Amino acid sequence: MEYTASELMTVNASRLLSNGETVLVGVGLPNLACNLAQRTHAPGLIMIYEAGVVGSRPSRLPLSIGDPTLVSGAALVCSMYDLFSLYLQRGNVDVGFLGGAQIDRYGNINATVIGEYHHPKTRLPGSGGSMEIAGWAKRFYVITPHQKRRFPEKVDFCTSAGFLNGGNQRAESGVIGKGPQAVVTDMGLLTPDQNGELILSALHPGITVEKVIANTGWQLKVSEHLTVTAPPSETELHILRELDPQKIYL
Amino acid sequence: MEYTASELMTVNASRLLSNGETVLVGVGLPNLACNLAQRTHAPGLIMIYEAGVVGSRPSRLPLSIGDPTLVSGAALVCSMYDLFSLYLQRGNVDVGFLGGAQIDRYGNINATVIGEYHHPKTRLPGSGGSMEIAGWAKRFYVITPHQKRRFPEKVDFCTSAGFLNGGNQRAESGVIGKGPQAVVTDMGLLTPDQNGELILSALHPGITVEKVIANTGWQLKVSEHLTVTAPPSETELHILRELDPQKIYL
Amino acid sequence: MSKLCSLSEAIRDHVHDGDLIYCAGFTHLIPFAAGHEIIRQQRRNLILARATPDLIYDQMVAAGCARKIIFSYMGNPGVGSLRVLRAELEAGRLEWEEYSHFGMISRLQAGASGLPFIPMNQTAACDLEHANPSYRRVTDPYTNREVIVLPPLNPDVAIVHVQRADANGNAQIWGILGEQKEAAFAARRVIITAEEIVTEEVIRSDPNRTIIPDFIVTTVCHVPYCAHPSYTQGYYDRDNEFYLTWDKISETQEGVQKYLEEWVYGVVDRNQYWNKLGDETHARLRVSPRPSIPVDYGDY
Amino acid sequence: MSKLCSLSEAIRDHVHDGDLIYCAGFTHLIPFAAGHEIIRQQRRNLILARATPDLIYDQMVAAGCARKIIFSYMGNPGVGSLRVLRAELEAGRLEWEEYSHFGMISRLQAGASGLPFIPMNQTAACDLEHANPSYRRVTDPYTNREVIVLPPLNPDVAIVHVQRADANGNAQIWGILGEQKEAAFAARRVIITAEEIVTEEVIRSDPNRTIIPDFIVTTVCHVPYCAHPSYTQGYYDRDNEFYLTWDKISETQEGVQKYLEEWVYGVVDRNQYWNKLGDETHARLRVSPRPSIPVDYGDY
Repeated sequence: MEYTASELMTVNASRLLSNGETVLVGVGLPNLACNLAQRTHAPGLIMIYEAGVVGSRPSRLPLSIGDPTLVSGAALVCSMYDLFSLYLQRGNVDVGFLGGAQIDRYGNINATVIGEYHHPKTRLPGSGGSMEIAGWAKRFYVITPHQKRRFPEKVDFCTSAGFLNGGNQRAESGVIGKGPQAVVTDMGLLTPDQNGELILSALHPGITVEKVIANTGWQLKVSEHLTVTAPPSETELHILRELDPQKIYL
Repeated sequence: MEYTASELMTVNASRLLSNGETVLVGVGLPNLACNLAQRTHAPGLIMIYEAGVVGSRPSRLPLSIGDPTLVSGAALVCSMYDLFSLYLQRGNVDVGFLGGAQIDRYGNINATVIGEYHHPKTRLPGSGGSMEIAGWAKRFYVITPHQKRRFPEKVDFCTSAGFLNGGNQRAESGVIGKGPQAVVTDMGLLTPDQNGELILSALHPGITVEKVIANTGWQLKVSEHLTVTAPPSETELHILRELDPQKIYL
Repeated sequence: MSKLCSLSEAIRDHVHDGDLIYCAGFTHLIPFAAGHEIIRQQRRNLILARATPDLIYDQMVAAGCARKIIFSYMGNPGVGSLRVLRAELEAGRLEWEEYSHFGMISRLQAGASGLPFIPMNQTAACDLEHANPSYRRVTDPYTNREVIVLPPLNPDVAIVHVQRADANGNAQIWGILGEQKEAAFAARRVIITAEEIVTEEVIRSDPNRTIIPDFIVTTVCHVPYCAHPSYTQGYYDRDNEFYLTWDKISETQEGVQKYLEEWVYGVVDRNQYWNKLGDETHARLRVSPRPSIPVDYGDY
Repeated sequence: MSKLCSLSEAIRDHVHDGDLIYCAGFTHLIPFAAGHEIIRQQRRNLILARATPDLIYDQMVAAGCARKIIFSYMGNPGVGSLRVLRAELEAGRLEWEEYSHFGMISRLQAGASGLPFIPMNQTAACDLEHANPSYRRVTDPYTNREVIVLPPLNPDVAIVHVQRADANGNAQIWGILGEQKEAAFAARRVIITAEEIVTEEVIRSDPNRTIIPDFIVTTVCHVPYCAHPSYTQGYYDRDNEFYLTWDKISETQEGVQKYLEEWVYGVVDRNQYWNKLGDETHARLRVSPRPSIPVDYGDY
């Protein structure tokens, strides 16, 4: 079955989630990935939205992460202050999903600005909850198309912390989350090595190592255990397309 | 009409409340005084209970300040953390009512211990919310029987701040509340002078200045404008007795 | 004591040039009718604070109401940029002050609680902290580790849309609560807009549902459909189509000004706006009922 | 995944000698049945934390379960002293740690939020601050004024009684909320006792009513009348008569031990306890209905 780059990324992201986990769901593809996981291998996935919704079971694809379908039939709704305090800061969130305009060698994310902060070349939306999600979810994943400009050696602005400058820096900062455990792109998966540097650990079917390296802004290392991902199944694609019939994201 | 010392104090306390004010209601006689005021001259009195109940309209006298009758028909219920933060600390409470085992010359209250804190002679219940009520309600009142042991020169333990050692000490501490504005006893009313010292400003009918002085543990000053309180009216007594038919407090 | 008045009176009397205003609501219950009324009454030099400026502030900035914006996520959720705001910031024509969501909400929580500062744990991402001098650090006296602290945010006016309120201002919300409560308690003045004005008995039948007590409320306005193109849980749907359309409209200044002419200056109030949207839109946003199962408070 | 088990299993498996336990509930929803079960299972050296120790901790201390108490108001509300606790403190036989209500609740809030400390404004009353070294001060970096700070409280176990929960542990409370939510989030393990076990559909019909989500809950016990002589809003009244009676019972050690023999050791569980109370008490505590007016979430 044919599939788009967005579909490929979303399916691979959804496979990173396990049944029974709590996941802080971000807007866009992460939203799709979590909803796909709940409808396939992780029916007991507990979806949490930063707006203050816990245990959501949306009956339609929400455009925003504050949609009314997230609330009707959910397990719990609380204030945003409670959501960030009692859930995220307290360590009750297993997984976070983030996007971003730039991801660098050490998994740091920029969602704020291209150019200088006070004189922006391109002004992006900014952190939202991603600064806290990156810091405090037990682990997080990034979904983003693989383009050289999106993968610079170093981000212009660190909105959300990956492994900072590598080594023990993140652990020493005292944040409770273990940081980015995978970056899912339309070419493959990058995962951190022991030093917190993102390396190529899996290719999607038909993609070459050379192509990935050419689209990465630093000298990308390749894992000794490089694997190839399974293509999206028919079931996955079918459900995914039902979730986004108007192809807003896919 | 005959009345008891408790009835006398409660009626006089209730008269200190104005319509439309928010009052943080304490257990016991304050509870009676506020309920009496709401049923007489202050129907728009907004009764707040530290348990987290706002705009209560109890249909019976609550024994405790966490009674279910406070909730049924109330305007709002919130967590205790919200009650103390958003209402009391934020300055949304006009009046507080406190009791206490000891009240001293400068209106400081002891509800914690007689004797040394770590080796108590008599261990009392402790602060509850009274430390915060005394600090943060815009003004507060004290209700207590007039006995020498209850009115020492200085409290053994300052559970709730009055004017500390007098002068500007309280104002300089930066607390938002203006402190005790009257102490209602079964002999009369004490109110603070400019220095924050409690002086005798009103006698109940039939009580002499000498008797009050003899029952006060410091050299009690007498106001130049000493007045005599009006005796409890039949209506006040009637309502009060309906509120506490088993005479638990009265 | 009833505090009912029209929305135009409320804005006239309680929103002044130069005010710091907080139109509350995270995606849900955004008081668009109030934003449009502020535009019509031509308020100037406002400081506009919201976690998510959303279309409401994009429109108010386009109309020239603001000199500064305070925010934590300046996007059209699920769609892309807020094009007006983005252009103003990139051109250096609008002051801004920026937080993460938790930073923004924490500032309101401090303001609502009367605290001089509020702590949050470090996130290891320090660039925003360096860019915004409101971020400070304090050493935890128990562990000697540093935490991030932020100062209170106390708006001059909070505008809070709710499902139902009584005439005195006791207000109930269900669905996404966002920062509605914190904004109301933090503000000096509170304007409540409500889908429905109900009797006190309705409110008092379920006191745990009440978010805002009457005595902190300045004025109450009955404004059905106040939140469109945002939504009111149980009353009407989010107009996702319009959120996508705005992305096109706001591609040009002309598009934006034409929109304001037709849908803001061109109508007198929300009632006219809603009628102008027409039956097809009404039908598209209609929602069928899904009631809560009642609870028993007991007749004590 | 259902977490249902009996209360005796829950106490056996999740309350250990030496634990710091927090039986939550401010006047309302005090989990007496759990306290009695802990007494029957003869737990020792517990640290008992509650804002108001109430009769439940008076009884547990009398039964020899505790080595220390953490509290903010050690009275029989509206009646007088907690005589057992008072005697133990005066005799120096029980360790204690004391706060004001806001101090106590703030410690739970910090524990629930993962914060290393939490600020509160000064109250000008400093004696408790001097008596309890957990109180510290921090200088506000914005105004240079000092605030009071307190460290988090993270109980080993929180026991939280609720009106209704589903088998997974999603729990709903109405009426006085006290510190139930904060205690649950602060604790390492959470035991829910519920008047009613309901289907997930009941809970999910009103998500704003849910206080505690299933995934922080360790175990769920169906325990009707768990709170007597405290109460459950809408289910049964507070037994004020018993609160007055306890004042007499606890005048002597013999009285207390006789009570424990008859009403704690002498019954196997709450069901037997409730039946033993008899028809007259049941009738006295019965309450007639006063339902909330439902709200509409909309079928999106």
